[in-house]
Amino acid sequence: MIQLTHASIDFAALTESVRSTQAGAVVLFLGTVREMTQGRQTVALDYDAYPEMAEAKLKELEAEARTRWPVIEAGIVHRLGHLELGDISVAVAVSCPHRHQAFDAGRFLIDRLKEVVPIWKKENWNDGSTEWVHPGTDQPVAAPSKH
Amino acid sequence: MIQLTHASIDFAALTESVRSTQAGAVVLFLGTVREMTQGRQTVALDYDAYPEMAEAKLKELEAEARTRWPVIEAGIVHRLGHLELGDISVAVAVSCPHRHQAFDAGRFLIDRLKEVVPIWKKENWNDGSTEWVHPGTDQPVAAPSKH
Amino acid sequence: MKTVVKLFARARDLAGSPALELDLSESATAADLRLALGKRVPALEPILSSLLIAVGNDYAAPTTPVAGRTDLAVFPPVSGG
Amino acid sequence: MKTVVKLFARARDLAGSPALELDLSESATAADLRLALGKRVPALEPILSSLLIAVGNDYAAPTTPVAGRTDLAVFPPVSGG
Repeated sequence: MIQLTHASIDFAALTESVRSTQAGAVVLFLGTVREMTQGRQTVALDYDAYPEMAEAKLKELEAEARTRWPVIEAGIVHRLGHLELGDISVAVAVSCPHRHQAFDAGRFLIDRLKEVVPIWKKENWNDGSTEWVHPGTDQPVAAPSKH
Repeated sequence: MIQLTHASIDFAALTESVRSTQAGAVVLFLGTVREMTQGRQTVALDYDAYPEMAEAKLKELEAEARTRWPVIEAGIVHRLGHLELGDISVAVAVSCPHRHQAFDAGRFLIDRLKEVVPIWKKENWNDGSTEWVHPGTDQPVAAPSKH
Repeated sequence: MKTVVKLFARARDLAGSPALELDLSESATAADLRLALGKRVPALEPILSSLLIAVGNDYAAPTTPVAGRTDLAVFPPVSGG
Repeated sequence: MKTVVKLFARARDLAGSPALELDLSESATAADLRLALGKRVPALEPILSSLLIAVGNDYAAPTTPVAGRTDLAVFPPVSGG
């Protein structure tokens, strides 16, 4: 399942959807809104996307993972819109016959997602300012937050 | 949370229990009963444990993970007794500020669990035979199954 | 020829619009599009060199043709997850 | 001295009992316990060298004293997960 959603992510349903009697291992990754980033305090995040391309890239990543590991099932859900502290921004679930395959595939999916999928987050700092996070650009303020 | 249980593992509750606004990343690992192992067909597994020592070792592993990674919360639940195909035998959940920490800590916990925690599984093969899985011992039949 | 480009995130904020119409030559490449954007919206200058250009669902190389495409997008480095 | 040892998994099945009482010297070590087990239960011979010995919640070295302990356990390599 590849999905962009403005609703809360149901990680339990996503995890159930990848379970299989062919799999001995399931790995779930959740990205959650962290309060502190390099000493600065976040009160909320806003996520925006280029939806058509983002969904296409997510499908490409799943396909690439399947060429590299014996993935039984995989699912990626990314939330968009306004997220509060602790909210789940992204969930990646993958099942494989053996555990190291599932760990490697899951890590690959979230690492590549953060590199190539056109989704952006905007920090809402506790001083009332907001700031798009664009890694590598010459931003006036802090370094980008990362999970 | 460290727990041995004969009941179904509620992985969603375990995952919720490690979420935190201090964490940007949660990793959940599930071990599930796989049907095929090196060409042989499993119909069920029976898990036995030395409970006092198993719980002590799980607590040691969590403590060691906390010395190696900035773990916010961690939980490990292992099921005992009779498990059918697809059932969850073990769940490991860990939250950390950043994702690679959570992946590394989660993988460490399940890898070490399989090495040192006194829990054993008995295969119930589809030919009606049963067989304890004891890695490294000279067993008459197949190699041990692994996740 | 008139070519519409979608903008996202800080690029959209700096341009003040989710899309721009540019006038490009028929042989225009992604590199030409970047130059045309900088001229059209001077406010994009601080991030112009880091902007990514997408043609359809793929990232464009500097030499990728863009003229006449109806599925162009320009945006800063991504930060999902 | 009489020393009770718990058994698990295939060791318990081979011995036909979840615990055994052995007679060990007062200076007996884990290595001595292993030998005594082999003599007491010949059926354990195929896995005797691979059996793990626990004293309390810790794995014993061959030289670890065991006599008089009330928290001894013997079992084959683990396979949880």
